[in-house]
Amino acid sequence: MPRILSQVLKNLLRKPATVKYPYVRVKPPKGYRGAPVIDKEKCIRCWLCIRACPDRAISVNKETKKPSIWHGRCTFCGECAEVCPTRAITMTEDFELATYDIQRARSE
Amino acid sequence: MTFVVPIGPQHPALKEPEFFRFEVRGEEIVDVDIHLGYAHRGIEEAFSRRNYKHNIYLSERICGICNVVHSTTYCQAVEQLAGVEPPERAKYIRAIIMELERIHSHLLWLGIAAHQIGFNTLFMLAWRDREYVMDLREMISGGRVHSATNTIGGVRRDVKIEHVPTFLRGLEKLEQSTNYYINLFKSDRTILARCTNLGVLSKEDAIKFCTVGPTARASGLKTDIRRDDPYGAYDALSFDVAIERDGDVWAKGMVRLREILESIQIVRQALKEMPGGPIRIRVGLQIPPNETIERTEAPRGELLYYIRSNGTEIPERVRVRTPTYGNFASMKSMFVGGTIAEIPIVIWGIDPCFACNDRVTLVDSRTGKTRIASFDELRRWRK
Amino acid sequence: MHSNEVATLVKKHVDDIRIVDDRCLFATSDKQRLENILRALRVQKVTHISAITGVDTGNVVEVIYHFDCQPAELNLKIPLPKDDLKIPTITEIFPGAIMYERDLMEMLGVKVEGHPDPRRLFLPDDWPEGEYPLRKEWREKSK
Amino acid sequence: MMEVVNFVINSLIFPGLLFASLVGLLYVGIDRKVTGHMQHRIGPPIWQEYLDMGKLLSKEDITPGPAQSLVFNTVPLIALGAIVAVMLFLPITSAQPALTSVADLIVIIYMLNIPAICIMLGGYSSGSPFGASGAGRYVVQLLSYEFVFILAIIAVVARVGSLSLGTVVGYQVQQGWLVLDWRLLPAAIAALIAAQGKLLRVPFDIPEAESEIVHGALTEYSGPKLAIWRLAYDIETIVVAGLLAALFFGGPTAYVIGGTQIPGVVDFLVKTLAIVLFTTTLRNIMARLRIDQALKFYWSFAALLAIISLVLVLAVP
Repeated sequence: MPRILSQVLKNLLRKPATVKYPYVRVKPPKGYRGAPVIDKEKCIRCWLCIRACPDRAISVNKETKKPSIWHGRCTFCGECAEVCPTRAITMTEDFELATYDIQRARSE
Repeated sequence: MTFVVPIGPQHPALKEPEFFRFEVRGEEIVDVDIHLGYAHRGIEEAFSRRNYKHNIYLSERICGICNVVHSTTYCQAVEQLAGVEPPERAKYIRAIIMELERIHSHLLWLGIAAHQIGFNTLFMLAWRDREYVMDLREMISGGRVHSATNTIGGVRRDVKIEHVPTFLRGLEKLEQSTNYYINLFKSDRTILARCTNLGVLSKEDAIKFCTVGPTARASGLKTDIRRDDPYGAYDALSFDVAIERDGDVWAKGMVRLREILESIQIVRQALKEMPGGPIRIRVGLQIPPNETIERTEAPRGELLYYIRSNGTEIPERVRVRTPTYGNFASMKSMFVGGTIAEIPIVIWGIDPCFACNDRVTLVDSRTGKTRIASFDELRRWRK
Repeated sequence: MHSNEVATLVKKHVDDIRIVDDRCLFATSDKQRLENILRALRVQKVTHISAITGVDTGNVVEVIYHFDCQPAELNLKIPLPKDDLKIPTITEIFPGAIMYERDLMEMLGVKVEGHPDPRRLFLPDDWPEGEYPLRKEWREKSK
Repeated sequence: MMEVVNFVINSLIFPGLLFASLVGLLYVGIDRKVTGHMQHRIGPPIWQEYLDMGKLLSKEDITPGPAQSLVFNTVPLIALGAIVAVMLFLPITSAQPALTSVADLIVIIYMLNIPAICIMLGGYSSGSPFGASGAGRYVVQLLSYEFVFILAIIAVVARVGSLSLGTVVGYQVQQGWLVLDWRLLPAAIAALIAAQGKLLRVPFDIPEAESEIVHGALTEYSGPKLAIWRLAYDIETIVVAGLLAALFFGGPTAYVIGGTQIPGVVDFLVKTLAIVLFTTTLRNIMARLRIDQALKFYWSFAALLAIISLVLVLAVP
């Protein structure tokens, strides 16, 4: 008990270890695997990403004839970004992907 | 006269859905029965419908807490099937991430165990320190929980030289706080009152029921796959196997806490001795018919993968034996004779991971009437 | 025991032995000789069974016992033809196998004779009789 | 006429329902905030209890089918009423409480047990195994702490020679705080330990141990009824602290600092807050005991302290 008592009293005087999240943000480290985005200019339609995706989250957009990633299935493994020959897909640091409409959770 | 106390499928003592049926006489438990299967996802069958590469990510999804050790075991097994050897540096990186995972898993255990015995301060402090490990893992793998680092033939990300100082600082902090927890565990009267002499698993029972991991080690059984059947870089790394003799919840906790210290040493040693060179080699995924087993020491104990290939890109059969599954047979001998108040902490003593456990079957929407509704509901909800 | 020692121990009870390396070997036997092997292993202080795997290979269900012989892992295959899916229980000699045998029974329909607790383990209680989700037929049906 | 108006004001506004609930909710809010900081996190804002109360009150009132009964629905109100009534017997502004009787300590002891009994009734009538087992545990817990609590009070009574709380406070104004009397120090410690059990704080939160039996007797309560329970519990916090302050720590005293008259209620608030913070510290440095361990602890260690104190008071003049 004395051991934890001293720790508890010390904690009272220290700055808390937590932050008030929506107001204070902690930046993810470099190389964080957040939401993947597709640079349409760079895409050469090789469809390697579709083959590499373990979750079948990437499909072809019928209008633009370019791939689009559905975040509802994406597991953020980063295989598509790795396999893309032109580096058109990159993993961003964006992790706040909650949405009311799951169908619109897409990287076009 | 006995009556039945149901624990689960949803119960605050269980962090995952599982059903325990305790038969009690007064406060004393006379029998326990476990119903598994509330978190079935049909993973073993799903393995044989995806190719080897996609299966890496499926194996990571078996369990969130010990995902790296699952994918490492899977990748090592496939590498054995394909007859390739990953580069040395990749083995060391795998070892580092696996040990970080062990630290994080054991601190998580400590936090929830403290919560089960009503010691919320220790719960918060343990999870605060767990955050340091998560940050380290995030730094080297890009994900806090799912590392997605392993691939067949090596690893996908290198440990960069600029990461090393941050690593050593983080490990220093962890070592300090782990030592503090060990002292606390040894001296605090209320923890001792709640954890000693309950859920005792004798050494004979531990052997008889084939228990694995910290549960077996707390009963004085010196078993550790890292030492018995070294894989990856563990041949070259030196460490002690922490064992205790009492077999009660306290001993299980102590084994885990001491393992954290060992893991910190392993990570330090691996960082120092890590050779240079490539981190991955290319492996053709047309694997000739063969079969293999691979065993590793997950945070909860021995993890076994059996894979049979059939010449295509898709495995014929993947069998996963997770550590919790191996420990369930011994549960009865831990509970019988105890009291109801001990249930949560004794269940948590073996560090159960039900998601790990329930993965065998395939949920089909066409058989079994109750399934139809739930599956359709899921579908509707998804769209 | 290392692989060579395990191999000499079980040699006379098995049809075929494949030593992969110092710590892993595969052996094939049949269910009549299974108990002899178990007893031989038990005498040599092998107490740990890692898992039991069932593999459906078409007409035959292979039951694979994974024994941990410290450090070698003995994988003992028992092929069972599909018209006679019966195997004696090993829980008398290895009590730790109780869960694995229940799993084997419900997933592949192998009847483990003399099992002390032959209920379902993972599948729901209203799962239809005669449906075994890891069988080849079932996979065809559910496609 | 005046008396009736006075009584209504006393019971509804000060020191009754309004004052007690405002202060009680604030104290529990402070308790939660301090707990947060002790656990090295930020914790909820101090007014979190008000927000929780508002949320619970605005929710739909649901009574589960098996629990449909008069007992289940009325016990929260009875508990709240009893605990607010105790508030009237406590000296808050001066040594004189709002209501007096000849032996108000006995009334207080009785009234303080009514919420406990109500919780048990609610638990047993809720039709849930968790509620029943929580209520069962509560019975055992009541048996353990109540004896110690009463013994500690008897020690004080024997020292002062009166069963009236007003007299006890008046005695302390002349003779100094009773906790500073070496004969009564063990009784004070025993009473603090008993208060920890009475307020269901770790290590004695056994009847509502959430990892074992969900929320104990209150498992099936939700919405407004749960809000009333929470309110009763929060007021109980300040009532028990106020009782301890009056018994051992001199009660409310008015001071004059630098020419300004500081009313006794400020002293009351400071003392009760100090006692609440003491229990907060205790609950953050311990693990929950098992019910048998708690029983053993109360009947051996804590009861011994109280008995020693009583014997000393009687033997040493």
